[in-house]
Amino acid sequence: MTAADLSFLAAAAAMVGGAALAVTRRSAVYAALSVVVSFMGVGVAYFLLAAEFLGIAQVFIYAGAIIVLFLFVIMLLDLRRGVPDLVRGNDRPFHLPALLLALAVFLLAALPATVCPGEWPPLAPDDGFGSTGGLGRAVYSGHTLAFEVVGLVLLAAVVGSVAVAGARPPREAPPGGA
Amino acid sequence: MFSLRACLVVSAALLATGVYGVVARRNIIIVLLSVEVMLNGAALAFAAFGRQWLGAAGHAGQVVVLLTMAVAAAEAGVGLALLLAFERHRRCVDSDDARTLRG
Amino acid sequence: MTHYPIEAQLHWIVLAPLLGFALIGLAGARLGRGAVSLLGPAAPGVAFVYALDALQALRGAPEATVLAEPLWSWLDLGALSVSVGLRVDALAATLALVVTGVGFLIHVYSVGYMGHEPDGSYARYFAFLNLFTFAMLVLVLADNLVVFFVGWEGVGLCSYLLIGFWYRDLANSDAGRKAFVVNRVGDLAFVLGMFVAWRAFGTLDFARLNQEAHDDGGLATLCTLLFFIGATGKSAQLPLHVWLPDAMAGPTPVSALIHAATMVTAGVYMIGRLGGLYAVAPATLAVVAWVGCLTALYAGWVALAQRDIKKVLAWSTISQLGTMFVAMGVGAYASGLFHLVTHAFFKATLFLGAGAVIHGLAGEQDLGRMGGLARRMPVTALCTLLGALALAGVPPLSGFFSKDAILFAVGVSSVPGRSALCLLAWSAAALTGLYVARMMTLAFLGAPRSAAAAHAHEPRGTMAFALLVLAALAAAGGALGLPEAVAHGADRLGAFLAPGWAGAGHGPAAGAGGHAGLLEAERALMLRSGLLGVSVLAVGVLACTAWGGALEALFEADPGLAALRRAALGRFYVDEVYGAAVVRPLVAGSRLLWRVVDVGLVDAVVNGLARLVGLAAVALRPLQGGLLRGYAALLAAATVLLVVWAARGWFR
Amino acid sequence: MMSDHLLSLVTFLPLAAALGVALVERRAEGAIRGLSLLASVATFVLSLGLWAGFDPAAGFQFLEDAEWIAPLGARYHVGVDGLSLVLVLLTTLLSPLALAASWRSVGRAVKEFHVALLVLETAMLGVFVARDLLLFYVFWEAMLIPMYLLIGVWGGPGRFYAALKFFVYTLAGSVCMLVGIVYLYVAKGSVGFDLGQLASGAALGPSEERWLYWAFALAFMVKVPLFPFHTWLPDAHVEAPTAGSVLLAGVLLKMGAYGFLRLALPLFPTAFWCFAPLVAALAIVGVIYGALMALAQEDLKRLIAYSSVSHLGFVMLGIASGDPLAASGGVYQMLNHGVSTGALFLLVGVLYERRHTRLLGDFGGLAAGMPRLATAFLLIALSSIGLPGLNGFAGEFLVLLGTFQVRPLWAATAGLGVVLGAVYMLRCYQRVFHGEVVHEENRGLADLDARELACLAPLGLLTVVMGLFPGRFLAVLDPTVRALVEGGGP
Repeated sequence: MTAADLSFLAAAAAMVGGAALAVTRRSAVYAALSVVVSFMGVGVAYFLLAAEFLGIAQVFIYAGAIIVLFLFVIMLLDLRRGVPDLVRGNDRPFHLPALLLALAVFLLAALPATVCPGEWPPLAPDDGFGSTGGLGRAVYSGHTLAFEVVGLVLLAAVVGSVAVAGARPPREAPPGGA
Repeated sequence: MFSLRACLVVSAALLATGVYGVVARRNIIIVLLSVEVMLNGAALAFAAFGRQWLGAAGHAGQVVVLLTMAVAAAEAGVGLALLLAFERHRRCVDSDDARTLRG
Repeated sequence: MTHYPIEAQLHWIVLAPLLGFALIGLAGARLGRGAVSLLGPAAPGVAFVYALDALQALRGAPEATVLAEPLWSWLDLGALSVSVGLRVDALAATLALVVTGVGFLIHVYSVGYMGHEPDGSYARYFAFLNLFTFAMLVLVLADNLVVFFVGWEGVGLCSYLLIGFWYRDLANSDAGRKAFVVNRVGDLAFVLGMFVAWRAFGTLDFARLNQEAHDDGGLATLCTLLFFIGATGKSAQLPLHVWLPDAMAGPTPVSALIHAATMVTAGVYMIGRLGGLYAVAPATLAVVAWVGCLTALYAGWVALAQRDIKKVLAWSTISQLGTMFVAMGVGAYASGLFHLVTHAFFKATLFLGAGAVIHGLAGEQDLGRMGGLARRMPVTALCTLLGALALAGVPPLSGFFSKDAILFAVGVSSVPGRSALCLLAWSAAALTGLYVARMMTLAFLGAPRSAAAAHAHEPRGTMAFALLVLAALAAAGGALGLPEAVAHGADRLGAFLAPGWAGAGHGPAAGAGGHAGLLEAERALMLRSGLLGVSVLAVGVLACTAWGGALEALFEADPGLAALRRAALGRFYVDEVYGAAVVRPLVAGSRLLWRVVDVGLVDAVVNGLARLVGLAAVALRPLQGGLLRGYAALLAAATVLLVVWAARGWFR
Repeated sequence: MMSDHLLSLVTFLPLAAALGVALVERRAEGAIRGLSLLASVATFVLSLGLWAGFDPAAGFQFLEDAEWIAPLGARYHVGVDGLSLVLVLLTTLLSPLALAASWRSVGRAVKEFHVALLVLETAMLGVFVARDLLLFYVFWEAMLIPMYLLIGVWGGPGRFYAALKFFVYTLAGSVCMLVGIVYLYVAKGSVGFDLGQLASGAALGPSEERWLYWAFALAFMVKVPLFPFHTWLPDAHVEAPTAGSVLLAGVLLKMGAYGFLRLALPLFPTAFWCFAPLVAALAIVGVIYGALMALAQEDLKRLIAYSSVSHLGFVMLGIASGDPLAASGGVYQMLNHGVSTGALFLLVGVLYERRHTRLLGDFGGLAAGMPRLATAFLLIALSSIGLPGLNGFAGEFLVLLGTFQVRPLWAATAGLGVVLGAVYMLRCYQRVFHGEVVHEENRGLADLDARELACLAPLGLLTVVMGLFPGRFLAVLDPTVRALVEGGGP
């Protein structure tokens, strides 16, 4: 068991454990935090996959920004008490079909694994495959159009968010009541 | 032991967990988080393939991961905005409440 | 083929009554009573004149000539080509004369009899009577089976219209409907017979049918049998006779014309017209003879017990028609036709006499309430007596000669079961004497048994005239066909008609004039039947007068006899059997069938399908229950299935 | 020149008139009625022109062929032969009469009524003249909509159920036909929809031909209607307005039989003759069953509807028996039925206009007060039950004669229908006209007026003329029908 194997195992445990926890916690905050753990795991995996820039980006953007945004919203709406769903209540019937569905998805997605190679090809030490420079060159030479489009997507997302949940004067008596 | 096969298994696990979260949970926050998890599962698979094929193809894999992150961010943003609007209207975040559009 | 001038005028025989119908029918009410009274009888009169012309032309011409006037092509479809045309030969001329002659007299009689009808229905009556004359003449002068059938059903329609003339009373309308439907049953058999004929001989023309008649594989027998079933419907023979007694619901002149003299004899005429075809089907001839004989006997018995004067005459007609069919059955076509002619005369006289009686008694038809009319209506009594005696077969009147010819023909014929047939024919003749005597005594002798009978009045004017002329014809009619035995060459009618069937090789016609032995036998037979006629009459008169009381006591004492009389009065319950076996099940069955099959089965399936669609819709609704998670689950499941399907190649 | 577009003119004149009527002011009912009647009569006159220029021996005439849907190869290809011509004439004759008959009876939405009728006339004419399968199908479906409206909007109390049942029944049938058309189009190499081409194109496999035959036959059986598919007819007739009933019975029912002859027979000859005994058996059941049902009815229109089932049974027996004589008889019977049943419905319309009821029980003793109506009804009733000398007889005689040559027992059984016909029709006549006047309302009813007589006169005259001179009409349709039945001719 090489160092890589060990660290991969740890990362995998973090990823799957975090995700599993996130999905099963009653409280939204716990869920968000377990997701952060899961994303840290993913970041480590990127490092192992010779994608240092991605690893850093994962930790900074995903774990650091998006999930923090989630936490921010959870705090804003004071949703800590969560929704009485998983444990009791009427969604009991959906628990089993969801599990079955998840299992089916897992089996299906894991199928390709059975036919692909078991070890990595040797990594040439000097070409800086995963380094920021290599990735930068790839992004700006081959995929510039993709990035322009992503820029647009982000812009649209920002405008959309403001439009949907923009700063409106808070109404005294919300319609429909709590 | 650490190989493409392992990475794919893990990403499948992430994807499955995400699906479970989306289908089973009534809390919209958890649903959105599950979606994020599913996206990461996919991104991990791309990175693994990137590592496997190296060269220009490898970089392409990594570019996709980068893109996924951007799109995930945008999606999270809009999702949460909708969640805010929904919560302001319905004082709760239970997806079962939104039943007006039924047959 | 030499052409005679009359041939171009033949269509007038048929056209005159049609024009009469059209004119009176369309403008009758406006024309006024006088015009209608003139126009009505004029139509058969004109036809009579032209028919007489045709007769003269035929008598002058060589034997078996045929006057023909093709009119237009009905349809021409390659294999089947039918043309409408008129054809007058000896047989047709005779019938045409009877129809138009007797028809004219009855039209004249009707002017008086229907005098009290309001203008509208008075015109309607004469329109229908003219339409009937037209249809009957089309039947008589037709040159092929299709035109014949047009006349055949045409007279059926007119009998329907005239029986139900006083349609306000539903009973009359029912009687008319019954007549039409029973006739229709017979007509269906007739049409099927036409199909067999067309299939067997490839033609529907009378001339070619008679010439090419050959019995290949029983088709000729089948075809003639079907025609005969049609004839039983039209000429009221067993088993389709039930409509004639009810047909008495129509005005009496109608009964005289249609249900005694002309329409009902159409069946006999049909067999005469298809003589050649029937000759090659001896089996059918036997059936005809036997059915005729049984009908004669059955009708004789029923007539004996009837209380209504018109019903007695109706059953007597059925009986006499049976006798005519016996004659045709044994192959004696000429004597059958001779009896048809004489029957037309004396039966018409009897009916008109009865009409005069009913008219005199203001509608009273029950013999039980008549009596003693001889003193109050001497002229009517005399004429009716003449008719009655002719019917009973008392020499020297017409009935005697024609009935003898038939009895003699039966005696010498070669029909299976000849002796039994002879016996039954003689007993039928005897029965005739009995019921005639009963009717005459009940009506004319003894004391008047009701107020109406007490001051009955003699018919005047047109009714008396027609009655007298017909009575004279009934008396002198025999001269037409005196059998060979009486005087050589006396059977003018037989000689006139015989050539028509020359080729047919039928049985020894009365006029054929066998050798001395036959003549001797015929004279002896005539003596015997004359004596029988007179004696039976005497017995009948005595039974109703002197022995009346004893007879009644006998009936009371013996329940068997009483039941027999009730049965005879009730026509041996044939109507009830038909009612129960056919009519009621048909009506009830159709209602049930509608309820069960149409509404119950087919509609249920259709409406069931509609409800099914509704149910399916309700079942599918929860799929869109608004549950977000439900949609997500569906989405995921669908994606999984899709990917599995897409990668199916990979699994195998 | 005008004559080579005569057929299109005849077919689309009513449609043009419909557009014209649509533009007329809604309240100007007189103008609306006048214009539509004028157009309908003009169509009839033009169709007479068709008959005048028609040569019975020369197959299809007045042909017009133009591009329609190029990619599919569907063409606007119309033409008339003996069979189509007589049916076109029947349509153009009945339409004006139906229009004139509803002069007073239709009070509601007069404009829409006349537009629907005129569109219906064009659709009906289109069906009979179409030589292109797709064009045939378009007209076939187009005919449904106005008829549905006629029953649904201007019908009696239960009109919704009846209209819906009529629509769904016919549509279900014609959808099968559509599937058949598409399959056939593809099977014949997607070249085009021309009937001639399709009939003579590449041969179909035996089971293939059977299924296609059933796809088409189902649509036509519903339309005829043959026995199991007939329950829509009584409901549709009971609820339809007079004009609707006249056209429904007079023309629409003929499309089923016409479909069998024009489409099913030439396109799938072997399958047609293989299933002909079954069709004939259903026809005979229809004859007897229809007559029995008519005997059990209390509603006058339902009675006539069932009698139509019986008459159409004769038509189908003629066509399915396989004998050219019977087939010509069957087609002739189609015309007779159109004339006599059309007239019967006009008469019932007259009665309904006066008494607003159709139940036999409500009538009785009308003959005294209404002699002209009684005579007309009797004449038409006799023509309907096939009295020799009138038109019904010629048709039935030929059908039974022809069928007898092929299968005697069938003809004998079907013959019973003739007897039952007399039973139910005379019973109906007696219930309405004979007997004493029981209901007071029947006493002072007005007899037929000039307008009603004008509507009935042509039909009454036709029953006599077609009865005495069938040869003249048969000469037009026999060559075509004979060619169809003896195989070959499209």
